[in-house]
Amino acid sequence: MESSLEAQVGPLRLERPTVLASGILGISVEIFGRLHGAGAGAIVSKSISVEPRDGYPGPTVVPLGGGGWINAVGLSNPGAAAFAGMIRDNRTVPIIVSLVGSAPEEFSSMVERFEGCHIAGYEINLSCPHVDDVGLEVGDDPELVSRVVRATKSAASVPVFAKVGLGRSDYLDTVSAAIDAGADGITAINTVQALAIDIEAQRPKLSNGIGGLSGIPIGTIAQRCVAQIHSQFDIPIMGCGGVSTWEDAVALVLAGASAVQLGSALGYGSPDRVFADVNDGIARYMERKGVRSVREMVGRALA
Amino acid sequence: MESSLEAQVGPLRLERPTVLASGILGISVEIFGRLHGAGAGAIVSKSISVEPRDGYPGPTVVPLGGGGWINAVGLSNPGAAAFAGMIRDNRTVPIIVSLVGSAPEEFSSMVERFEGCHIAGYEINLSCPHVDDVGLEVGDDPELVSRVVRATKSAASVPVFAKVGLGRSDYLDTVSAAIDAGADGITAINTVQALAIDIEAQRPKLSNGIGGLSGIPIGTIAQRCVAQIHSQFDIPIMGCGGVSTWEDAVALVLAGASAVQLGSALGYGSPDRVFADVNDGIARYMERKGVRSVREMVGRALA
Amino acid sequence: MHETSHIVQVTSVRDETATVHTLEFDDSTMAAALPGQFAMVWVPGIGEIPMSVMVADGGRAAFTVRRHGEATTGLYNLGPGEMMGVRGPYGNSFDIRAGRLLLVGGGTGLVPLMRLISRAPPDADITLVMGARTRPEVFFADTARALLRPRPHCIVVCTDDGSYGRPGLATDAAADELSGGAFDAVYACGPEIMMYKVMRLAQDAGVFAQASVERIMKCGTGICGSCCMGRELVCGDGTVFEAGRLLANPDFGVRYRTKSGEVAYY
Amino acid sequence: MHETSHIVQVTSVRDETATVHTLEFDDSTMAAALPGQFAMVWVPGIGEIPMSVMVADGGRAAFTVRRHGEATTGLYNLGPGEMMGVRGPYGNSFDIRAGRLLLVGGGTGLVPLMRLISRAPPDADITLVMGARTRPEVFFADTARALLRPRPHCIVVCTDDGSYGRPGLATDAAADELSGGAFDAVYACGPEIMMYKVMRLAQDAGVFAQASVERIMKCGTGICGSCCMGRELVCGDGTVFEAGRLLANPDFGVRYRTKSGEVAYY
Ligand SMILES: Cc1cc2nc3c(=O)[nH]c(=O)nc-3n(C[C@H](O)[C@H](O)[C@H](O)COP(=O)(O)OP(=O)(O)OC[C@H]3O[C@@H](n4cnc5c(N)ncnc54)[C@H](O)[C@@H]3O)c2cc1C
Ligand SMILES: Cc1cc2nc3c(=O)[nH]c(=O)nc-3n(C[C@H](O)[C@H](O)[C@H](O)COP(=O)(O)OP(=O)(O)OC[C@H]3O[C@@H](n4cnc5c(N)ncnc54)[C@H](O)[C@@H]3O)c2cc1C
Ligand SMILES: Cc1cc2nc3c(=O)[nH]c(=O)nc-3n(C[C@H](O)[C@H](O)[C@H](O)COP(=O)(O)O)c2cc1C
Ligand SMILES: Cc1cc2nc3c(=O)[nH]c(=O)nc-3n(C[C@H](O)[C@H](O)[C@H](O)COP(=O)(O)O)c2cc1C
Ligand code: FES
Ligand code: FES
Repeated sequence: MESSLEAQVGPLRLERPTVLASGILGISVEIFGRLHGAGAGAIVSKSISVEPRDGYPGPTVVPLGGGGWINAVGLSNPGAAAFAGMIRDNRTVPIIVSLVGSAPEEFSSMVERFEGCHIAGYEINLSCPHVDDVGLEVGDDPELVSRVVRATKSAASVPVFAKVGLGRSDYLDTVSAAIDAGADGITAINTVQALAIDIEAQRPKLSNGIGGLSGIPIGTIAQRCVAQIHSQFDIPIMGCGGVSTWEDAVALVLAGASAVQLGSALGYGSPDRVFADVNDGIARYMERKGVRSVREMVGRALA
Repeated sequence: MESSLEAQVGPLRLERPTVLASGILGISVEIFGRLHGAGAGAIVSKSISVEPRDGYPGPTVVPLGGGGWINAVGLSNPGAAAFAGMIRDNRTVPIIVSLVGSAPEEFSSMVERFEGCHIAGYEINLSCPHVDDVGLEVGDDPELVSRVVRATKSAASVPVFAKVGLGRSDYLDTVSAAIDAGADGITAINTVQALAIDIEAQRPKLSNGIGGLSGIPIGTIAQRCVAQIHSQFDIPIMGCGGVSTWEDAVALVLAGASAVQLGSALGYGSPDRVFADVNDGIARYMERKGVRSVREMVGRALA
Repeated sequence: MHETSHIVQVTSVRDETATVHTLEFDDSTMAAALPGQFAMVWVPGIGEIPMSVMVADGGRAAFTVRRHGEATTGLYNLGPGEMMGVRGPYGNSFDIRAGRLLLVGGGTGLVPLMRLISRAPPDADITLVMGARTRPEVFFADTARALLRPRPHCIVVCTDDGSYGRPGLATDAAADELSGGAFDAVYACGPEIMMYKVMRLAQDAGVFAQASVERIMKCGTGICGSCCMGRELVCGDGTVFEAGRLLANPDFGVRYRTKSGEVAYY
Repeated sequence: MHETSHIVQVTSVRDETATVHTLEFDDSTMAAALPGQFAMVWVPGIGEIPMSVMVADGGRAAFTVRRHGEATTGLYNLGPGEMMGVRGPYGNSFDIRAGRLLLVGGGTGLVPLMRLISRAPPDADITLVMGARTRPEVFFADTARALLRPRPHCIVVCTDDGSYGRPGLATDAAADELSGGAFDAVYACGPEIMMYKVMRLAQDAGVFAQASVERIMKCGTGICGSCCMGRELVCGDGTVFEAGRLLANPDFGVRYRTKSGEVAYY
């Protein structure tokens, strides 16, 4: 029996089910090429805004031990114009451009910037837990979500994913608004709002104070959200959060994800091995369980 | 310089700042006595409902590795009448009775049951993430929260704490409603909704499917919530979530907690050592930092 | 810090009686369990229950389960190749002395005693009292004989109805043994009333004694409190306790907690 | 899995120049850093920046910092007893060869070279070229002399303005050394243009060579991407790279990323 690692996330076909999460090594097309060559089925870029952003002063990304990370980078990114220039020559890597902003027009104007770039899709970051006025603020307002998704969809000629996270309001309302507005898929979840205090310095470890928790600690929270979305909506999901091994990836698929994003996992091992190791593990598991396609496994643990 | 471990949580005075969290070893008054003798400043009981509840079939509590736990015990408890009988003779242990229910009258009727028991306070569980119709369902409805807190307060002659967690609606609205209704303090946080899938069995590890994540993984989420409540409201807080060492306890205090609850930590070490170890660590830290009272440290990392 | 459960496959199933199965499986963690330690055993889709770890040959592990309610029946029904989840081993273990040992077990309470025999010092002289209600309910007699063969030993099988071996209760046989000879230690596992009596007998005879106690166990790891017996947490402080500590416990042999935590009496 | 930062206390501060301080502290993790490895250093309330780990006596560690912008000034201003957070050490390290070694450093780029000297095999013959713009900016001359004393060595200090030592650029001195003798390895750390030239010189001379590269480093641990240089992640694949790999990199010596990730040119 031949099993295939191909994954289908709604309109998006991926040769392999593992995808680089947004904000992780996410601004250099050379790195994208390297990771794609090393097994990533697609690459989600750092979230791009209309204008460049320097982000916050350090510390912005701090490991917490136990495979956890906290970050508040302040959405540093080169801006849509510069980033479009950087990826213009790409022909081989399936790049999903992550977009962030606070008004629908920003999204449509950014999509226009990427006109002519060879990209595989967009991911709308509705859920960055530590930057005022963008991210979660948007995700917390279903009406705005709806307008942002609609603006992006109407400008874009490639699939559009909406990325959700645990915010102040019910993230399932955000999912619902995004679907109604035409999103082709949902990415779940972003980091979880957290605060790590250094007891010797008696202040937060991040310059921004509050940041987003990622990595192993949020794995079962991500499984929960993916399962909830999968059972309540008919929409393809890219699962994200706490995947560090192939077992975690399989668990997210069994919970309802059609593909799996890896973020903090890149900090645990060699960028040249992480995707391949997870892919190989998934393939061996499928072989052992007699599963022929990733699709067959999606949501199977909820049956 | 003498530093004191005494903690003041609003009207509640504790000899030591560490408190046993609800649902942990929480039904036997003999065990309460043992833990109090071993250093716990107070004991929160298992959440008690009007009628006894058997809870869910197993698995109900599963360790996840990395100091994380997932549970959905289904609020098993002997019911208010039986529990009141069990603690009636207690004179020495400061017991905080945790109450759970879905209607304001249930709370007032339970408080009447405990009339005549020597108890230190009540904690209203507004945030159990895995039992339908009680817990989070209540916490998600600020209007109901308000009525439940009011009913408890008007029946009770001891301090009333409201325990919140991350639910579908903004937990800060729950906090606000509880405070307006007269709560003497807030306990934050309960477990975080999660799902752990076993990839070999291809089903959730808990019989209930979704459960609550506790232990080390949620520590920085708890620090965040405590800090948010502390900076937005003028209300004493019992911090809870992910405390496994004295460092974690100090971090929660620096984030704004006046006392700290320990739950899953009881699973890491001997019940006879956990509280003493954390208390000793806090005392040594205070000595080293020249702090004379726990109160001085509350919220200091946010200054 | 406890690790999460892992899945093992049943490799073989042995009939012990019409209602008792021994399920063997390969698992190094469980194979290393000490006598008295238990596992939390998950039958996916059915339930999770505590089970003593049974002896098995060559680095394998086993459970011996009596079909009873939903979860034990689910476990009993597992066939070779089927999956179960295990976590642990949890709890303390018997303090195995040298010299003359008296082991008193009933039903599946014999499981930890079998493991105890397999770990006892080679020159320990073991008397094993096995209790059952009727002849068809007797099991482990062959297993015990095989385990005890290399050492000085004596096996006393009792049936309540006298249909096999010595007629009467295991506690009567234990009393006789204790009055008949000087033992260095007594170990008991089985119904709590039986253990209570054996602990009293041993205490009266001034002999070191331990028993392994059963309670509702939801977590196995000292956090849920379902297993409390007086001030003791059976899963963590026990399951094995010394006679003195047991007899001083207001609950032992008297009452236990139901699944809701209500108190019930034996 | 990376551990979180921990706080250390500055034990002593040494003036190197009017703008350069060496801060010593006790920390076994940092004391064990390999030459070329760096730490992420947090000045609470001010910022966090990458710093090479400097040598220090007797199991201690140190950083040598040039006061520049906000974060380095904050670090520079720390006095004895004050706290800083450190995490790491991160990155790879120099592959220290035996034989005749040429070390070329400028400014605080000398820091990893000092550590390299302290770890070089005892019989390695080390030529150290130290570059500075003017005489008052020369530092580590004494430190280098003390570290090199026990072994065959040669120190060449150059100043751009000729106010001390050999007049001219460190790269000129390096070119002379390379043409004058057969080296077994060349190591460089300092401004990127300087390193670029040294790598070319070494490659032309057919000598094994490595340089330690600096970029914006926000995480130090291979997740944020701020340190990318072509296909390389400087924090994890480097900071130390071999000449061939560096000269094949389209960015090395040419361009870098700003804090936003935009491309800027040297
Ligand atoms: C330390 C220990 C070791 C044991 N070793 C063995 C053994 O080797 N062989 C054997 O056959 N039996 C053993 N038992 C007893 C066995 O665990 C119970 O017979 C079994 O839990 C009953 O489950 P049931 O579904 O068959 O019965 P029911 O009484 O119908 O129980 C229904 C449900 O209640 C819950 N429940 C009942 N009892 C328990 C319990 N003790 N702990 C947690 N949940 C419970 C479960 O969800 C169960 O499915 C042991 C018990 C303990 C505490
Ligand atoms: C591997 C490595 C080792 C280094 N070793 C040393 C050393 O031993 N001694 C020494 O003096 N200098 C060293 N540096 C350079 C030092 O890190 C920078 O000079 C310093 O980051 C500049 O910060 P600033 O605030 O002083 O300057 P500015 O240029 O004013 O920077 C302002 C802010 O930008 C951010 N920033 C600037 N540069 C960086 C950077 N490279 N990485 C992350 N954030 C940055 C910080 O938030 C900083 O506060 C090293 C750099 C690297 C990459
Ligand atoms: C340093 C860092 C930067 C991130 N930046 C972004 C971002 O720009 N946009 C976004 O949607 N998510 C961002 N994320 C969130 C990740 O894409 C991902 O949702 C999250 O880290 C959970 O996945 P993980 O546990 O695999 O890391 C960032 C995460 C980290 C750790
Ligand atoms: C097994 C278990 C049972 C729990 N039962 C209750 C409960 O009945 N009522 C309640 O308010 N919280 C309950 N909790 C939540 C804890 O009180 C606490 O809020 C949570 O575990 C986080 O703290 P920790 O990380 O220290 O465990 C339970 C937690 C666990 C692990
Ligand atoms: S079984 Fe949970 S505390 Fe003992
Ligand atoms: S510094 Fe973050 S990836 Fe290198």
